[in-house]
Amino acid sequence: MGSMTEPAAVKTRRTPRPLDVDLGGAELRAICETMVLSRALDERMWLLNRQGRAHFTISCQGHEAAQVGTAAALRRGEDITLPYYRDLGVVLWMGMTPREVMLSFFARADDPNSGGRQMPNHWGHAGLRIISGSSPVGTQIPHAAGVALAAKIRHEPTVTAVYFGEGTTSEGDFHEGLNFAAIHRLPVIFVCENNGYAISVPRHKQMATATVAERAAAYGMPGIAVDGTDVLAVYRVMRRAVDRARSGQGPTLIDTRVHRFTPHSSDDDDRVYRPPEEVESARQQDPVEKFRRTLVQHDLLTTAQDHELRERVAAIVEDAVVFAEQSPLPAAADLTRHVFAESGRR
Amino acid sequence: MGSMTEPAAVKTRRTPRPLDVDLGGAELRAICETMVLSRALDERMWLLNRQGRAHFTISCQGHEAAQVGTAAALRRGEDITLPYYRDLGVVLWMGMTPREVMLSFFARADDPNSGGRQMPNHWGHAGLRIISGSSPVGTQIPHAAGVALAAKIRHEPTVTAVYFGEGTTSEGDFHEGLNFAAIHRLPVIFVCENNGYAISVPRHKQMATATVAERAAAYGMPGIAVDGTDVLAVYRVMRRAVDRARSGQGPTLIDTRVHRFTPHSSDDDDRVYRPPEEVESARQQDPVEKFRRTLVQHDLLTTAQDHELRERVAAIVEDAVVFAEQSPLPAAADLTRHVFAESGRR
Amino acid sequence: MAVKNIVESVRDTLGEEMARDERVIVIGEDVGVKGGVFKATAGLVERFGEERVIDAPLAESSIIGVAIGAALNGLRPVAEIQFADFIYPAMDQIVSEAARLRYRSNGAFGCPIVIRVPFGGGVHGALYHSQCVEALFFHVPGLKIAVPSTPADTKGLLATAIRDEDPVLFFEHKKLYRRVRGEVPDGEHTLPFGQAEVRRPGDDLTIITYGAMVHVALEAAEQLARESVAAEVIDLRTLVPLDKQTVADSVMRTSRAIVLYEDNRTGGVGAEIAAILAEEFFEHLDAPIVRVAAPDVPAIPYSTPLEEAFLPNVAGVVAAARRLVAY
Amino acid sequence: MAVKNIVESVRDTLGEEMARDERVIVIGEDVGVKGGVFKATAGLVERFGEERVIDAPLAESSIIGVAIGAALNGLRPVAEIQFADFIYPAMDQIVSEAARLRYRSNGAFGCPIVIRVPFGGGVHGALYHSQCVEALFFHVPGLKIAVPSTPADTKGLLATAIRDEDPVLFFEHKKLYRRVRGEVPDGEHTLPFGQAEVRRPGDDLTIITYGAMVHVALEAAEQLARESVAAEVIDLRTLVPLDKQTVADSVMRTSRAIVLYEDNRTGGVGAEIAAILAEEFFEHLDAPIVRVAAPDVPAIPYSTPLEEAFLPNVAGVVAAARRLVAY
Ligand SMILES: Cc1ncc(C[n+]2csc(CCOP(=O)(O)OP(=O)(O)O)c2C)c(N)n1
Ligand SMILES: Cc1ncc(C[n+]2csc(CCOP(=O)(O)OP(=O)(O)O)c2C)c(N)n1
Ligand SMILES: [Mg+2]
Ligand SMILES: [Mg+2]
Repeated sequence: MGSMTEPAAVKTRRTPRPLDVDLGGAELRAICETMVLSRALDERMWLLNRQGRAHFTISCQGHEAAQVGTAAALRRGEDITLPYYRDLGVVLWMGMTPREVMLSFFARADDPNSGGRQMPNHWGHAGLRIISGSSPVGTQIPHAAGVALAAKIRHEPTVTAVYFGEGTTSEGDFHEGLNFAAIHRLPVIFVCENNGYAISVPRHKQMATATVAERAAAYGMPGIAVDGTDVLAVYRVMRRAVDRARSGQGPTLIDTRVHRFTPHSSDDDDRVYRPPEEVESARQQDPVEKFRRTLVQHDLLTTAQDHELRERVAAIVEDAVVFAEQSPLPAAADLTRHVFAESGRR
Repeated sequence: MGSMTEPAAVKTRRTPRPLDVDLGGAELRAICETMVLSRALDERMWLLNRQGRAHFTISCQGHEAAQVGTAAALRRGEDITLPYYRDLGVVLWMGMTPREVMLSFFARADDPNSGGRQMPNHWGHAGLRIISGSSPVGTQIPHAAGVALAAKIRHEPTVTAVYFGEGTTSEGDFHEGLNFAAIHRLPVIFVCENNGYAISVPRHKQMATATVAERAAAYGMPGIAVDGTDVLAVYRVMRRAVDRARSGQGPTLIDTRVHRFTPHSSDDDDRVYRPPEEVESARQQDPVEKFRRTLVQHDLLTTAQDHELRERVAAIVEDAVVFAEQSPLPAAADLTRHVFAESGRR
Repeated sequence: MAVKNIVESVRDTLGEEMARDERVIVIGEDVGVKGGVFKATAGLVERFGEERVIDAPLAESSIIGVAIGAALNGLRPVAEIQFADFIYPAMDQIVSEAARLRYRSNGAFGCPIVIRVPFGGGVHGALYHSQCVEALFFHVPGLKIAVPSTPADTKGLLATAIRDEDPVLFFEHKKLYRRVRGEVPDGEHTLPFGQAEVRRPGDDLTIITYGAMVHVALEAAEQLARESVAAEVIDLRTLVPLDKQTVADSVMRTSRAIVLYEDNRTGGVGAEIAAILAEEFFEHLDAPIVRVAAPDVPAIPYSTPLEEAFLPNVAGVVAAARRLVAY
Repeated sequence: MAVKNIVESVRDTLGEEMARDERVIVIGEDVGVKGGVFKATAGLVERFGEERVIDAPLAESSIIGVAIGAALNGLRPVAEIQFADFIYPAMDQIVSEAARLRYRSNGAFGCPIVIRVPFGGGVHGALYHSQCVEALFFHVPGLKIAVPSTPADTKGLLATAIRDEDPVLFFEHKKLYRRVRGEVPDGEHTLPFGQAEVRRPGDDLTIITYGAMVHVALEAAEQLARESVAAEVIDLRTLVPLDKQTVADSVMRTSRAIVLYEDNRTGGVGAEIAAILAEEFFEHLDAPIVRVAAPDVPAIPYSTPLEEAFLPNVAGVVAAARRLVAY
């Protein structure tokens, strides 16, 4: 059930009842499956990295509810997302295939994200309206305002959702992007996946407020804090923000409280800066398990369906890994391509 | 009398009675004289520019109460200021002489601000603890946090005050500077001279909030809006912020509502973007006249004193202009000096 | 053909391109009712409305970041940085984002934005209203750079820039804005990028330059002609792409080269041109490659004697040319 | 003397300088209990406390801006930019502020900060964890730049940087961090800025380089020696100030020069070195000045074949040297 923190400057909402959402059983199961798939792919990438089969990985583990819960309130093929490196759940929901994810992971030529040019999890898929992202954090936030500005100018109903961590809210680009979007009442949702750490730096060294939601006050924009381990609570908050955006009422900042179950990335060792118990206790709120249990409790996921789902996911992951690892690497000669448009009209 | 706007997220204060301040008659007259002097010097610079005797000027006119009212709550020789280009009133109060101001205006070799290297009104005076400022707006805000950090680390009682316009609060450096200061509870006051325009861009195209004070909520810092045409209202608010800072309670954002009586600078023509009546009606709240009247009303400035003050100011301005204009220009050979320390220890 | 100055040429070209393609928008500080601090966007908001001519908040990173986002969603933004000196807050958006979007997405995304940048000294603008910043972007692959020196080129290059599929930095020299007048073709007029122009032919030495220095070079060439030295003056017009061919053709004929630029000497665009000549055309050179540029001081001071001492001038070019022909 | 790698040398030098001068503080992302993502600040917070070793918010402009402010009020901040690729948000603070403070105040204020910048490729860091960014700062007067290539130089140059009165960018090559080991003098050890080091003497040609490419050059020289070509390898060590004398002495002897740098070719630091040679030492040159550098693509791709194709390597240097001696 969604518990929402309500800081002073932030909109008040009554706590909704469980499953109080406009989603049917099939949709709920699809959400669940995407969350399970995200986790499974992520765990596999971690394993492959530890086996030395790939240089790098960075996880969504613990963030799945925030990711899939927000994405599920968007329209595929119409709405535009600007995910950050943790957003495996977002891109899967928006339509990226596990094979495509693994092509990126193994840096293969056919990776639709970057043709193996970027590190894994640097998403971008023109066909799915997932805007290409970079490593410098926060740069995508003004982009999202610009994307939404273009939609507004053309009177298109597109909603734009942009994602980032709480550490990233310290960057100037966060401020400038939200300020611009608020002034122009743009149809854009700012989704913060607030896991309490920026690599090793804890939240209290990142901001003097208790929540990221409070930062919205500076822009005269609603700021909603929500339990990011509760996918339906997240969905409800996002649903309302999307409706607001689509109906011309402007942007919303959503602060999803999540836990990062892994070290920052495969290059990090988090034992030096946080006690293992912290992660252990966070795992009690595992968003994936929690949602599966909720569906089972409400008879929306039968044992058979659950079993089938897990089998399907396992097979998908296996297929993706095999497919991608066998897929060709980029040719060295491609190094100098795509610096500029290859057949740009003048 | 100080009227204060009180936006939602901002500290509540009762409206104080006139002259409800810890200042004696001599101090009040000194404040008044600095305001009158600021105005007189500024008007003269404008005139000299129009006569073609200097390339550029940029005004404090309309901002004097906000400037002198805040500076008057600081300790000369101990506290550190980072003024911006309008802050003639601040630097005069902190001890810069009118001759020094005019040396800067005429870009003379002996200008203590920059030896004639910077445009006029780009303040900096090591002896007076006025930190050198540049033209790119907002860069001084993180500097102020750093200055205050150093004071805190060394356990010095120094308070730092940094100044900027409301347009500047849109820059990333505003956000980053306030965020840093708030996290470390630094002894620094952020003073916004909110004149409703950034050159031609009106406030509602700069921010979606009614006040700059509301931006403080993002940093868990008090944000106080005050009538910036009322020097004593400003002083009271600043006094409290300074006490807070000096006693280790951290930073404050002060939003002083002021009017810009002139075009943005001598290069601007404001008739294309605002009606002349707007300035006319703002002049009804002329902070300099208002304060002079208040002092006269309360018998703190006699007619004789008033007359004497005006004569003194006129003479000072005259002296400064003559002195500076006759003062030598920099030598061309100095062009390549001071790129690096000339006798830096290694 | 009408006679215009450069700022009028910018303004009219923006108007024509906005009329031609409704995807073109203008965004920047004071570009609306004020018409820009140099009046380069005057009249546009009245003609095209506030949706397409946007007075941005005072925040350069978001001006470029928003422009990039709008380009990613189908628009053709022309962003204005009020003075070149204020481009640094947008550095990350320009270098990490605009310049790398196409490359990092393996060609899937592009970033068709133009960044108009009034730049250059000699206008009493002091340290922060006088800078040349082109060298920083010249070094960054993925950005195109145009630097017109005449009203006609301004139109031709700006139209090309706006229609280009990739990010273009468009440098407009403030000192030339109102000082240089010339005929500007009516109607459709584009100039291909990467074609330098020989502004004055000559066989004794080649002066390679761009921007306001083109006019300094021409004056120097005039003076040298009176001393019977025939200097060829090449106006690069675009720095990226760079027209090596025109430079090479000239230097192979003259065997002597001066590279003239207003920017700080060390690491400026002229260093690359000298390096190319020293590497690829070494055998054609009869003398050292001389660079005439500004000294390595942080920026142009305000006070007149210092401002004048900073800027490369006709006398400096003439002196260098004399040394070179005597070598 | 202890044998250390470069990251250990950085860490120990920071510790020594902090012990020596209590004005020295360290500020950056993750520099505290994590000890930095490369462990270059490991142990410092335990030794000197949270007031002097500051885990900054994720905001580079304020990391540098706060460091500048602290320097203006008497401290000696050593700021860390986690990866060179993330320096751009701080560009305005570095260029407009740190570099210009002394000049703009006519010497009244100084800005004694060090900005430590792990940089460089070959570490599977892809487009945004591999960049060389030194050229951008090399062009900006008012900044000093050090690029050590050995553990001993790391100590000597870092100590000098911290004690310098002006801003210093201190570039640490990530690929060398743990790969290069060597003796590091105990106790007081500073190296003056502006003194290049001849890493290997030779009379046939000069390879001028810095950073990780020093090691590529040495390997190439080794290979060339087997072909009886004696290549001299010059490690610049600091780019600003630049030791022209050592370069000139060598080139006047060898008459042939290769400038080797890892950065994108166009407008890189090597362009300036070539331009200086072509202008000031032209008469001593017997052959073109060859630059071996990375191609002009936005940054190093992740996928191994692309990463390898990007980086200048031993074979490339050897091939260039062969062409040069045959010229
Ligand atoms: C501009 C920039 N500075 C530094 C980094 C290095 N870095 C990568 S992720 C990260 C922490 C991000 O924290 P947060 O925004 O909270 O996201 P999280 O990883 O916790 O989801 C840092 C410092 C970067 N990528 N970009
Ligand atoms: C980074 C930067 N961008 C643009 C400018 C040009 N500029 C100078 S003052 C100004 C407006 C400042 O407005 P505000 O902060 O409200 O201060 P005011 O002048 O109104 O007191 C602008 C855009 C600048 N100086 N610096
Ligand atoms: Mg985080
Ligand atoms: Mg203003």
